[in-house]
Amino acid sequence: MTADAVTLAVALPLLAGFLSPALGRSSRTAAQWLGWAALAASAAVLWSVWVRLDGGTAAVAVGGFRPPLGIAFYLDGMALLFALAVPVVTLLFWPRAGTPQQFALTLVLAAAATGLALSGDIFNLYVFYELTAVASFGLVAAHEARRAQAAALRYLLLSAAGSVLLLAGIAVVYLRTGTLNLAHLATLAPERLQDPVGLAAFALMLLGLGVKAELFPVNGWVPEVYSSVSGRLAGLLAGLVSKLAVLVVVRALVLVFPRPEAAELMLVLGTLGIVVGELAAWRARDLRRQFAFSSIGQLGIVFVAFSVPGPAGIVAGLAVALHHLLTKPALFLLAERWGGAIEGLRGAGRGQWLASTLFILFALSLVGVPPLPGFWAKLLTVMSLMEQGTGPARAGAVVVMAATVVEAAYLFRTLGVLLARESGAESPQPHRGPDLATASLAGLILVGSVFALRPLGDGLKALAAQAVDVDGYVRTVLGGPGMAVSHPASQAPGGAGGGARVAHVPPEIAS
Amino acid sequence: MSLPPLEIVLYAGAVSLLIIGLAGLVMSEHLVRLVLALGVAEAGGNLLLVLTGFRQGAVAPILLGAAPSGPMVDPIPQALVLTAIVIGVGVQALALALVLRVRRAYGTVHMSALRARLVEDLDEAAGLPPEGSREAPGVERPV
Amino acid sequence: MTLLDGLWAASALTALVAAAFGRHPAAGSWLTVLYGLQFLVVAMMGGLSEGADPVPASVSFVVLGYGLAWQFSALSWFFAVITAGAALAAAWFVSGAWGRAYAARGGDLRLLQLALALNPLAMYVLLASTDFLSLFVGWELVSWSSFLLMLSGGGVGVRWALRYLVYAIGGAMAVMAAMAQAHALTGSFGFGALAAAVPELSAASLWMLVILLAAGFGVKMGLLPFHLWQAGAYAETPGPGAAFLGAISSRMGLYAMLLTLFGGLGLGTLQALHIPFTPLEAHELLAWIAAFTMVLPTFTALRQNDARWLLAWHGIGQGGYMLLGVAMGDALASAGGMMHVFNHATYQAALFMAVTAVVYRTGTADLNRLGGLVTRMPLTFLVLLIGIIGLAGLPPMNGFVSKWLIYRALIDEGQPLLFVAAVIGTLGTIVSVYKLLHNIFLGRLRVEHESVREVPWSMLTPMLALAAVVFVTGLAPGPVLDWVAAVQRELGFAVLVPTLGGVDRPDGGLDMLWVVGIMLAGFGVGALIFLAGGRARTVHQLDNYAGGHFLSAEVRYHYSDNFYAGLMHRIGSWYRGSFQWLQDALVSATDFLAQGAAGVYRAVQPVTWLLGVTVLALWWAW
Amino acid sequence: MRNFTSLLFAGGLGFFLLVLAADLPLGAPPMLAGQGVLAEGAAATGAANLVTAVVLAYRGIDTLGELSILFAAAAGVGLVLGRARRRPDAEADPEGGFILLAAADLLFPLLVIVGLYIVLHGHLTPGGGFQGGVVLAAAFFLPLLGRPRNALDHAVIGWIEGLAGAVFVGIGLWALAARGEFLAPLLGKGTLGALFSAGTLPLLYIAVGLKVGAEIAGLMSTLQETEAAGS
Repeated sequence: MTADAVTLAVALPLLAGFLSPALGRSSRTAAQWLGWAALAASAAVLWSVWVRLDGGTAAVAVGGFRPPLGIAFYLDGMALLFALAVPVVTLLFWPRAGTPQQFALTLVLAAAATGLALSGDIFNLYVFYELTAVASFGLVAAHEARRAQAAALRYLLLSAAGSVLLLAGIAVVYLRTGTLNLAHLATLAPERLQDPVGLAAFALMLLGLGVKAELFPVNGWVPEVYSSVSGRLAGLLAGLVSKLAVLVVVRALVLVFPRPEAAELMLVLGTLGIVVGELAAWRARDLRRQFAFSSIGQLGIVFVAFSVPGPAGIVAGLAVALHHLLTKPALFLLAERWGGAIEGLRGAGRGQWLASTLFILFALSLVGVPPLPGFWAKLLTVMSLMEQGTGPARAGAVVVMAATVVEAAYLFRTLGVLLARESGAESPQPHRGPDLATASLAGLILVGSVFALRPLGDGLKALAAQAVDVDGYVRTVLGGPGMAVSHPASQAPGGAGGGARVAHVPPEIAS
Repeated sequence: MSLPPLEIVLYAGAVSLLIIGLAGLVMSEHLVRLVLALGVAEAGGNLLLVLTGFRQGAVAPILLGAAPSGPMVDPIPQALVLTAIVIGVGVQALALALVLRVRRAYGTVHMSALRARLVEDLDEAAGLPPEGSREAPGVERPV
Repeated sequence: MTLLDGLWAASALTALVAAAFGRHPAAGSWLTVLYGLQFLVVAMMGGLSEGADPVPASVSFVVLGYGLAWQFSALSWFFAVITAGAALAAAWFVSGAWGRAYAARGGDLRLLQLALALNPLAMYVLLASTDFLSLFVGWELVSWSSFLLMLSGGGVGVRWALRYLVYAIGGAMAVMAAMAQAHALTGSFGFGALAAAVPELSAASLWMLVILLAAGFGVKMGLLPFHLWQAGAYAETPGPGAAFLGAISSRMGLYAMLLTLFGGLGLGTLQALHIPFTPLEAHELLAWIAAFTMVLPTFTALRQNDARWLLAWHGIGQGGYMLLGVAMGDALASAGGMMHVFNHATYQAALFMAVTAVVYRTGTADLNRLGGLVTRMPLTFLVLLIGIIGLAGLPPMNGFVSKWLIYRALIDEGQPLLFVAAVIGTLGTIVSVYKLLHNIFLGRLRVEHESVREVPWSMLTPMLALAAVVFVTGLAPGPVLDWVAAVQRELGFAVLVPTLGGVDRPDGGLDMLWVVGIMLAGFGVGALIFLAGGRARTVHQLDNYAGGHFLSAEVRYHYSDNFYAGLMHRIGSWYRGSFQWLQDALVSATDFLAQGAAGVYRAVQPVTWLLGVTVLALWWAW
Repeated sequence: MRNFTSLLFAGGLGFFLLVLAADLPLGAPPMLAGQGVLAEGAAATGAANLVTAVVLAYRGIDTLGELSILFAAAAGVGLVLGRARRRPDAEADPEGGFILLAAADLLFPLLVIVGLYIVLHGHLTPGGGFQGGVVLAAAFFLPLLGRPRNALDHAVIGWIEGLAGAVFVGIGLWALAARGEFLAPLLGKGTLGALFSAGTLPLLYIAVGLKVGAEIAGLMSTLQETEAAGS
């Protein structure tokens, strides 16, 4: 199976999604199995490509049109890691009780998220971004309660406004450079985007993408949506979709806008997001909104970490993002179990020891208790910020640490209520089911990763070294070392040529 | 006094549409107006996008028999804008459907009222007394 | 497998047994044996205090390119032997009647046993730290295990435990900041690299490190103004847990300070670090913070009406003596400060156990509801008496030796103000521990306590053993001072060479053997006079006074009520709620900000934020 | 106050975007990728309409994404309004007048033919699957305006959109199997400008046309039915 097959990871869920509603009219079960099969196949394809690449990078010219004319998918460790996370997490958070339309939307969401991870073309990224947006509007609105529809409408308006800005940013970039391919942009950026106009374009794109990535202050939809929908959907949106939007921002930052000002903008907004998110979570009076605000804070930490230039920032950001990807969806599943006003949960955690233990485990890891992974992620973030040593970076580090105190205060206050000896008026009936199994799986992975810290750390470093290797990206996508592609027309052969070039970059393990 | 060059006029027009749309999104109360404002803003964005391929005195990028009679405009933004328009249509259709549904569920088409009702709904779903109330949590609110 | 591995294994085994069988009544004895095993392993490492090579752990990790390794040195061993002893005593206390009664009253005995077993384990990990990273890992483990111990009793304790948690995480974050800063400055987590880099560092970065480390570890020590969590958190922990925590837990802060500030940055650095516009240096700043920590909490203890709270407040104040001694830094003072760690652990554990024994029999620790128990619980009275003499720093108990060293050094160093502060602190201690003794054991026996009996031997044995240690190490402080000398050598302090009875110095030493001998002789004479003299006679109940306070018919009949009312009337207003305002201000500021944060999206529509921040970003892009 | 702030922000954004124009090469774009397409597009794809070459060949996966967005929007509308469809007792809109009915009948065949024409000539002239698809949708929707009581069969629409989408993906997969590249152009390129040219591009456009037509028609009829149901 060549690297070209990676397009299957996008195409198969789409195919299944297209057929799902029609098929679902006759057999809902068939539609469900079709979706599972497509996601499993997508995961298998990505896995086999990962194994084949073996730490190298590759570019796939979709349709065989050589970039920068055609659209290229870029495969490196970071892209494949997140792409692989998509079908796996989607399978875990599959809307079991849903209709065939919901299956279709979930599949489309998965395909689009995979595309976000892989694509190397800014307009193609925009299309996939919009596709995730529309699919998630539909999924949110599919929820029974009327509050879900109101939340979806407000989410849609905000997100669409952000998309207009994103589009304007893309237009500015295209006007300046005449290309949409990220690798080509990376070669042109030093001369064409190193000015206020480039910065403005980045700002527009950041805010546009920030809506999905829960960037402050364009995340007003987060508490409304997450507390309106089921824990599974909230987990999917908070865990997966937000990370992929962040990934796109990071790609743009590394390849196209490597100016310190751009990173600083991200740092400032991320820092404010931490402050607002964690403080609001402190005041939140119900579990769902507490987790929603906490998610805003966590994504703020992700942005702050990614704003540090160089591999250190990428390692820290990836660690925080992956940790959040693991814990927050599981917490939303637990919140689904208890739900409701925190004060009403007095003693609700007693007698549900597995769920309570998981809650404690996730809370400890979020707060950052060694040796749990959350501690290492936080340590990496703080260290990379301090290493950077600028004023805003230090302030960011201080805020990250102060937020930890606030987070510990509210998470354990909630735990104190859950495990209180005296029980509340009526303790909510726990519903058993696969939700707890999924959360347990996340807990097991979390604990298991404690024993694999060394390989994980080395792996992250390798990924980060690859991700910041702009030259490698350009070489892989456009071919030829340092080729100045100013007039691609003169050398582009017929569209039939090209195909995938697999450039085996030796895995760079930083010492 | 001569007119400014065409591309500047077009650019100004695109930006104006964008701004009018966004201002409408911020300032409007009526949900349908919000959707319309979104449409206007998207039109501005699309115009901006298609303008990126505009060349002075060039013709459409269609090869009709003979050799092209002059420089052609960039075909890529035209393709992009086609995509963007369709995306806009999809989003607006969904928005209108949501407006219809929300109007039926809440009986209001005003954004601020909707937001207040939504927050009440969220509190109620969580079993919380309304914000600022001194009541004990979980108590049934008088309707 | 090294002895350190053995210690960890024994401690982990204890925790596993506690987790598995903690609820079973018979498990208490087995656990006590296991704690004894831990103590034995620590004792086998005794060579560390005689200059033996450090004992490494055979496990080590490399995580994210940072090495994690552990080893025991003289410093670790000194704190570990205290930890192991305190844990053994506490476990012994739990093992018998007390544990059964605790479980019978609905307490979660398994949780308590588990928490009690995890605490020493975490401390052994912490004490084996070799660099900032392993220190931080151990530090967090200690914080969270003591959190668990505080929680284990439920009830009011949970609220205090949560408050402790917030303080502890705040402290840990300060440590993390210092650690990241040190790494940014030197490129490594090692203390050696930091010490080597000191000459090149600017005063500003040094100050930042000093303040972050002192504040971070000071939270655990209960230094002013971070002390507000400690009294409640320790006092509301179940009795033996409180004994263990009060004995050693907060001293981990001193250990970490010794390791980082005094061992890492170096005492010389602190002495050279000048505070602008003042005649003070950094170590004097620490000494003054320590002085305030001695005085204010001690006088707060005076106001307590709950025996456990009174002791817990004293624990904070005594921590001030330790830091004061170490911060002064000469041979006498640092030896006194470090020896006080040991001494405090012995008498504080004994005192908490004695109070817990009283609570076990009477059901209350309220000083206004007790009295006259000396006839009913004479051995407990003896333990408490020995304990408070130690706590007050009077001969012939060990507390006197360490405090004498500190006083002596303050005079030698020409610090009269600090000396006065130390004396005031001691005065407050004496006054308040008398209240403790008096209100529980002296005066009239209350009717409801007529049938109270002495506590069983399972509880008495550890108490009496600790009391014996308090006396013996007071009589012959030489061995403990030897251990301290090894620590001084390791950390680069001037070394105090002790004799068996104390210190021998040309300008006047201390020989406790003589002191105790003379005192006992004096007691003997006094006893002869007492026995030869008249009998006690009965007087009218108003023909009496206590605490400088004559009784009259108007005042309450039972005069242990509102003890020291007159004194408190005079001085109480000076320190009422000291630094409570700081905590309140922080909490309400956070609350206020949080209200704003929660309202961020309520004030305007989210789209407005989008538009506004876009404009700002574009403006900024220019 | 709120409006003032909003206007200020909007004005500020406009100001900055206009200032941006000074630094943008308006009217003379760099066209790095665009030149390439102009130079080789016709040869590589066989499409005379270079925009079509970009839409279906160079950026075929964009178009797939775009179709998916329409599909997702239609599915979303179906989910949102699905439960709120016409109540059996709801008053339907009255039937249209003579002019509307006659025009609908008259226009239906015309619209279908025009729509098909636009779809089929997408690779030659301006137009294509999207434009033609909308015209086709209008052809089917117009009679509904006249006769609100009739309804489109949503099952049929569902199958059409599902299968059309599957055909698009299927052609892409066929290319993957045959050429190793997803959505690569297949079949002979033919002569530039002929109806049967440009390989699989017209087939893709037919799929797009059907899918867009089905989706827009489905969307509009869902909205219309809901509106008919009243609130």
